[in-house]
Amino acid sequence: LVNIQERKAEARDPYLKLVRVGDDTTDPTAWGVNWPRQYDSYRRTVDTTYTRYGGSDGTPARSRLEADPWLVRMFAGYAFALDFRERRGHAYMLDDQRQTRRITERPQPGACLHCHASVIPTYRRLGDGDVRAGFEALSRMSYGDAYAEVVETGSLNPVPEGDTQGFAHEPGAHPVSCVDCHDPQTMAVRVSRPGFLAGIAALAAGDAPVPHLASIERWRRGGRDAPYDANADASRQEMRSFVCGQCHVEYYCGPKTTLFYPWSQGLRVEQIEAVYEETRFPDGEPFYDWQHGETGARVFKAQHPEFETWSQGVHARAGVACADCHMPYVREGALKVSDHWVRSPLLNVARACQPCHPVAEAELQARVAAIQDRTHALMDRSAAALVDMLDAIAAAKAAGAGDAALAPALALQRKAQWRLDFVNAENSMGFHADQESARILGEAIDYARQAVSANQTRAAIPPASNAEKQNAER
Amino acid sequence: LVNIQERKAEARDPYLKLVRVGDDTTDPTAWGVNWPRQYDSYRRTVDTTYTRYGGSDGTPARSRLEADPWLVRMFAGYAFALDFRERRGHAYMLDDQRQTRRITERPQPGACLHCHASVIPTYRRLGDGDVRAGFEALSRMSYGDAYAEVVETGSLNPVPEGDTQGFAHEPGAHPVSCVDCHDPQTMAVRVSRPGFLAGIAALAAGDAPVPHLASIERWRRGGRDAPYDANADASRQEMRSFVCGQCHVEYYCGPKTTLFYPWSQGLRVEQIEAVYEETRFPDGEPFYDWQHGETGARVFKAQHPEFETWSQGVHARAGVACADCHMPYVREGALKVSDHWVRSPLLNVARACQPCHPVAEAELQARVAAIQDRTHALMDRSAAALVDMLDAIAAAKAAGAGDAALAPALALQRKAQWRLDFVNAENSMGFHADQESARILGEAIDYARQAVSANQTRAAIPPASNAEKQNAER
Amino acid sequence: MHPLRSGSAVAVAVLLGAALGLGFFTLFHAEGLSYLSDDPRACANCHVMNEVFEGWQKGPHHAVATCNDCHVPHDFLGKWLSKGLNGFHHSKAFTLQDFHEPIQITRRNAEALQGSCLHCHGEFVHEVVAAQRAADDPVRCVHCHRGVGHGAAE
Ligand code: HEC
Ligand code: HEC
Ligand code: HEC
Ligand code: HEC
Ligand code: HEC
Ligand code: HEC
Ligand code: HEC
Ligand code: HEC
Ligand code: HEC
Ligand code: HEC
Ligand code: HEC
Ligand code: HEC
Ligand code: HEC
Ligand code: HEC
Ligand SMILES: [Ca+2]
Ligand SMILES: [Ca+2]
Repeated sequence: LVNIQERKAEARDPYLKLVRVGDDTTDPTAWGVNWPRQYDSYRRTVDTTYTRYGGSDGTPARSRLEADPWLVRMFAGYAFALDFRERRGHAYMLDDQRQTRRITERPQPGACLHCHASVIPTYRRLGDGDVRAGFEALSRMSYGDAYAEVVETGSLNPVPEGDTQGFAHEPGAHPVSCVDCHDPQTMAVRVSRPGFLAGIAALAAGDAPVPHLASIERWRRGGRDAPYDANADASRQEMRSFVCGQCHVEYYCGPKTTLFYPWSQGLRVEQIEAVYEETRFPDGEPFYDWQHGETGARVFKAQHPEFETWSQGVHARAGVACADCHMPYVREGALKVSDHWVRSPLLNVARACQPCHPVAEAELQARVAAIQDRTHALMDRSAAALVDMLDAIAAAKAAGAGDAALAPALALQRKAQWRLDFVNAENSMGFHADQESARILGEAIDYARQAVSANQTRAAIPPASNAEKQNAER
Repeated sequence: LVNIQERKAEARDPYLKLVRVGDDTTDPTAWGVNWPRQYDSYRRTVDTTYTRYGGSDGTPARSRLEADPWLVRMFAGYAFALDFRERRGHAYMLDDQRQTRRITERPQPGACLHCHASVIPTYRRLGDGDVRAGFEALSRMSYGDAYAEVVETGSLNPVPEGDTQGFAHEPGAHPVSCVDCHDPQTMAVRVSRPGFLAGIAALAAGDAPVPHLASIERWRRGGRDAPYDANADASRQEMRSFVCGQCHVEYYCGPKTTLFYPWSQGLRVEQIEAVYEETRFPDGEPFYDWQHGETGARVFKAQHPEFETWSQGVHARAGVACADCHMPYVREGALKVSDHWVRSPLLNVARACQPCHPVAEAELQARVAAIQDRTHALMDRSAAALVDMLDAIAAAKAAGAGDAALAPALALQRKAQWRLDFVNAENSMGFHADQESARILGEAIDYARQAVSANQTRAAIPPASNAEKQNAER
Repeated sequence: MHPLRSGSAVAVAVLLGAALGLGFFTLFHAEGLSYLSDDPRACANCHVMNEVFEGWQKGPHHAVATCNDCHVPHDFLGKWLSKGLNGFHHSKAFTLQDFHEPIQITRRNAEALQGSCLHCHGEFVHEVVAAQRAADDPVRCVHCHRGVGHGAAE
């Protein structure tokens, strides 16, 4: 009985604030005092979980280079060939970044922190109140200097009750925190990342159809006067994806120009490619990420295009948001709250899927497995084609083919790698857009194998190619 | 107002039979007296309809060879290179078969009638009551002789009121008719085609998982004593797909062995391929459909694998039957009757889709278009790879490569063509199983382009391949 | 929120009158007058309502909510205005047989429905609803709880 009364009391004012939190409060423990339920689940992102293709496991996380050795060849000459791991929970994002050999053994820009720390107050401080200016300033710094600035911001905003409660981050610098997704007054979700705000405005300003983002279509009909502003124009349901789209996106964040999200022509793999093909660095040089270590091709790197891939799937079209699946509602006593233990929905099918799909859990798992296994098989097939391609180009080089002679093959390599990496770097193993992922891999195979038979390489291929060996095994 | 009273009366006895119909009554007009609503919609399959990739249009139907000239190269040396058209409504199935140049200019077996005429009474008559025996006898006859037998059966079972009412078939021989799908006593759906009954029993007897066909999984657990009998074992919902699976399937129906459905190892493209690879004709020769006119490869022909493709899609897993989409219920006054105007569901989205998907019609059309356009683009890409392959092999032959030297390339051609044709011959442009169709096309591209660079062909490829030209255009 | 709700009662009367005048015999004969009652069987008088009725009988809300608990606003004026408008709409549709099938809920009735969910579950979902960014931009309950009233669309 007391129980029931307690619960009724709980239910009345969920937003009774015990501690003042503001736009500079990056420490989640302060928010946790006000919203203990969300905080408790948020903290569980330290937990180890496991699914067939997802989950987060091990310290440090499992190496993807060891799982798929062809990645080492694809990334030849790039920092990703040193170290590339499974993602883990949000709690680890800052540690995992600081520990990767991509950071410890290669110089990296401060821009890296854009998505791995609760960084907006630092931008604001460095920009004297202008977040965008501070973002540009911090991005240009070295990673080490930028990190020190973030720690400094933390020390300027101490939180009395703040402690790390088992959270694996240095005091002062925090992984993604409440303030990154919430307005501290109303707790409404909001987006704060300058990269996202600029990227989504550029997407809106373009013409690419985005039937899954009604607010952009509406803004376009409205005359396009003021730039599209996600925080003002998007619906609540859209914001439930945009907060994730702040980070789970393809980006450029190298040393040569400011971090940007390449969406001005649309969100599909070839629309992003077109943007890169047209982009020039400030010094006038055509855009590329790195020069391939084996072939010398100038190639692009794809990173976690979850938002872009989701955009091509039927769930996005049906208005299903990232948070619907990755932060489903959970009953906590007399209240229903969003599960802030952001993780694989396959660990939580009852809440993540079954409200919409009243089907047995085993059947839902099987449907996902069918999609993921198909994607995985096609990815292996693309990888074999990629390896054949690299072998063929190497053989042609060894046989004396020069840059000009190899140019067609290298152009094909660039297209092939971009597509294969786009699906490989995406983290749902095809689930977010199953047919689209298969289509992209089909194109990757096409370009890789065209490179094998391209004029200048074909004469020099060694007798038994990998594909032939692989086919023989099947 | 009278309206309402009529409707109340209607609801009471839908099956008042005015005319006796039996297992030999192939003439639909007789059934039409008893079930005028179904008959009226059945007759509408003569109508012309139009959708982006489907519908039925023109007399004779549009040529697919003209729409996609690469088909002529793929079918080189086979009757399909003469004439291959868009399907039309059920009313035309017998005429279209009799008129195709595949029949008029090439000898064909009586087995062709298995799926184009209401043929079971003829089987029964020729087999002296044994349908299977009669099926084998008729299958061995020439098409002309077999057709005459069907007409003969019709004249032995005259229906007084029978007339063709604008139906474009000869008296006596009928396209698919009521008796092919219904038990005349109860009107329950049933399957009658010997090819299907044997094929589905072989599928059940094998081990391939069929999660979408619960009755087979149940039969397997039951000890497998008596062979699986679709009419006895399947659920009503399964029967709503099986009646279509009688004909909308991959088959062999050539002169060398009896018509069969190749399902003993499962319904997926590579499982069917494995069956063909293992099959021998009665004379001991390995199974194949024809020898390719340009390359000499022994290749397989895929025909309308709608049932097999549907089986790989999420609708089948969710228990959605062919009839749910292609014969949705329509309200006729107080009654709900199945729409026997079997056609593209895109002409009828409100009844075919909206009962399950409460979404605006335009949005549903757009979702289908997204799937079909992706499939179509990938099919064009596979076709370009196929043409490159044929060119490369031709060049190698011209340069003097012999059969042994070409063997690896020809083996790859066989795999590539089989896959591309499987999606091409399927009639939903990928909708029935979108990711699976894309996966199959990805494999087709892989094998075709491997054939281009296979050892024995690669030296001889002409300077600018089609793919390079095509890429330049993009 | 609902301009119609604060609208003039005269309009209601006119509409109701028109409904009765136009479709009196229809309503009577089809037992449509029972529409004004709260008995779910009144709804099931129309065969086009049969499926939802059967679904409701099997559904989790069977014991706790009838059709009108969900489909009619819970304030007095809203309730009777809604019944009037829906009654008119219903008899017109039934007489003319010109409605879209499958039947689609109107926007106004969908908003009323959302209000009904909150009427019963408001406390439970308070925290979730409170994070709202704007009043006209709610968490739509049926986005997830698709089949809550009368079974999922499968
Ligand atoms: C309809 C449900 C659904 C939606 C919507 C959805 N996802 Fe997912 N997501 C999944 C599933 C299922 C997986 C596969 C998990 C696995 O393999 O364990 C996944 C995987 C992931 C992963 C990898 C998880 C892991 O455990 O490694 C990330 C990251 C991710 N999604 C982010 C997003 C983002 C960002 C969005 C929105 C732009 C989004 N998802 C939208 C269902 C969804
Ligand atoms: C500020 C950037 C940022 C935001 C915002 C963000 N993520 Fe992440 N997310 C990351 C990073 C970085 C990682 C990888 C952490 C690691 O590997 O150490 C990650 C990991 C994940 C994982 C893998 C978890 C696991 O257990 O393996 C999932 C799932 C995920 N995010 C989903 C989401 C969803 C859904 C949202 C929005 C509700 C979201 N993320 C918002 C940066 C972000
Ligand atoms: C646009 C947002 C964004 C930027 C910028 C970004 N990351 Fe990440 N990072 C993520 C997300 C999201 C994940 C989790 C998904 C995944 O692992 O693919 C992640 C995962 C990681 C991981 C764990 C998995 C792995 O790749 O080994 C490391 C390490 C990492 N990032 C390092 C970096 C470094 C170094 C930089 C700068 C060069 C950087 N990140 C810039 C968003 C970003
Ligand atoms: C990666 C993004 C992200 C982070 C970080 C995050 N939240 Fe949330 N939060 C969300 C989303 C998305 C919702 C759902 C909002 C909606 O439906 O409008 C939400 C909802 C909430 C709500 C509203 C009630 C509910 O449960 O739906 C509260 C309160 C809340 N979060 C508190 C917190 C606190 C406290 C923290 C830090 C410990 C935090 N959040 C961190 C994304 C985030
Ligand atoms: C908020 C509602 C919602 C949630 C949550 C949701 N889905 Fe869906 N799902 C849909 C809708 C809507 C469709 C599109 C088909 C339709 O209209 O029914 C769909 C389609 C699918 C499909 C078929 C499409 C395809 O890609 O093959 C699968 C499989 C699926 N969902 C699995 C899942 C799984 C697994 C989860 C949880 C991780 C999930 N869904 C969560 C609403 C949802
Ligand atoms: C979920 C709905 C659905 C199911 C179930 C379904 N189909 Fe289809 N079918 C479609 C759609 C949509 C198309 C594309 C029509 C178009 O392009 O006009 C199609 C196309 C076809 C076509 C070509 C139609 C034309 O107009 O050319 C045939 C034949 C066909 N299906 C047969 C079948 C058979 C046989 C089954 C069962 C084994 C089946 N379908 C199951 C929706 C379905
Ligand atoms: C006895 C064999 C047979 C059966 C049984 C059969 N079909 Fe067909 N179907 C055909 C043939 C043959 C054609 C092509 C006719 C032509 O092109 O003249 C066809 C054409 C079609 C078309 C194309 C119609 C158009 O307008 O273009 C659709 C759709 C279709 N069938 C669906 C089905 C469905 C669904 C079922 C089961 C309810 C079914 N069929 C049962 C043999 C059959
Ligand atoms: C296993 C059932 C089956 C058998 C056996 C069969 N057909 Fe068909 N046929 C169909 C179906 C189903 C369609 C409609 C789908 C399509 O057009 O792909 C069709 C369509 C056709 C069409 C119209 C489209 C086209 O291909 O031009 C012709 C002509 C045709 N068949 C001729 C034949 C001939 C000749 C034979 C014997 C060699 C034959 N059929 C054997 C089922 C069958
Ligand atoms: C290609 C297969 C096919 C043919 C040919 C066919 N039907 Fe049907 N019929 C069906 C299917 C499938 C159903 C739905 C059965 C169920 O739901 O169990 C059906 C249902 C019926 C029903 C039950 C009531 C209803 O409408 O659902 C009647 C009566 C009927 N058909 C009469 C006829 C008549 C008369 C003809 C010939 C003019 C005919 N059928 C031709 C497939 C066929
Ligand atoms: C009898 C119910 C039913 C009918 C009829 C039906 N669907 Fe579905 N549809 C489903 C189910 C169930 C799913 C799987 C996802 C889920 O569980 O919601 C689905 C999934 C889908 C998807 C996502 C899967 C994919 O392949 O991308 C699309 C698109 C779709 N349906 C379109 C259609 C169209 C168009 C029609 C009509 C031609 C149709 N459906 C008819 C029940 C149905
Ligand atoms: C006179 C026969 C009849 C009765 C009695 C009836 N309905 Fe209906 N109902 C219909 C028809 C016809 C439609 C379709 C109207 C349209 O779409 O225009 C409909 C549509 C609806 C709709 C969706 C359209 C909308 O206006 O939002 C709802 C909700 C509904 N009815 C609820 C009810 C409830 C609740 C009851 C009992 C209190 C009821 N109905 C009694 C015939 C009836
Ligand atoms: C008249 C009051 C009332 C209304 C109106 C109402 N509910 Fe309920 N609902 C209840 C009660 C009481 C229960 C508990 C029933 C039980 O446990 O058997 C319940 C149970 C539920 C459940 C859990 C059972 C299930 O279906 O999974 C959900 C979810 C739910 N309601 C959602 C909704 C939504 C969404 C709406 C609006 C469309 C709604 N309710 C309208 C009273 C109501
Ligand atoms: C994004 C999906 C989503 C939306 C939107 C949503 N719910 Fe829920 N709801 C859930 C999930 C998931 C659960 C199960 C929570 C659990 O079991 O811990 C749930 C549980 C419930 C329950 C309790 C069921 C039980 O088992 O006791 C009720 C009542 C309920 N919701 C009502 C509502 C109402 C009212 C709204 C609109 C304000 C709403 N829901 C909106 C996903 C949703
Ligand atoms: C617990 C709440 C609840 C109850 C009780 C309820 N409904 Fe509904 N009703 C809904 C929901 C939810 C929808 C779907 C709304 C949407 O799609 O936006 C709906 C939609 C409808 C529709 C429109 C068609 C459709 O299926 O979307 C009709 C008609 C309808 N209801 C009639 C009835 C009748 C008659 C009863 C009583 C037998 C009833 N409802 C009881 C919640 C309820
Ligand atoms: Ca990139
Ligand atoms: Ca065949």
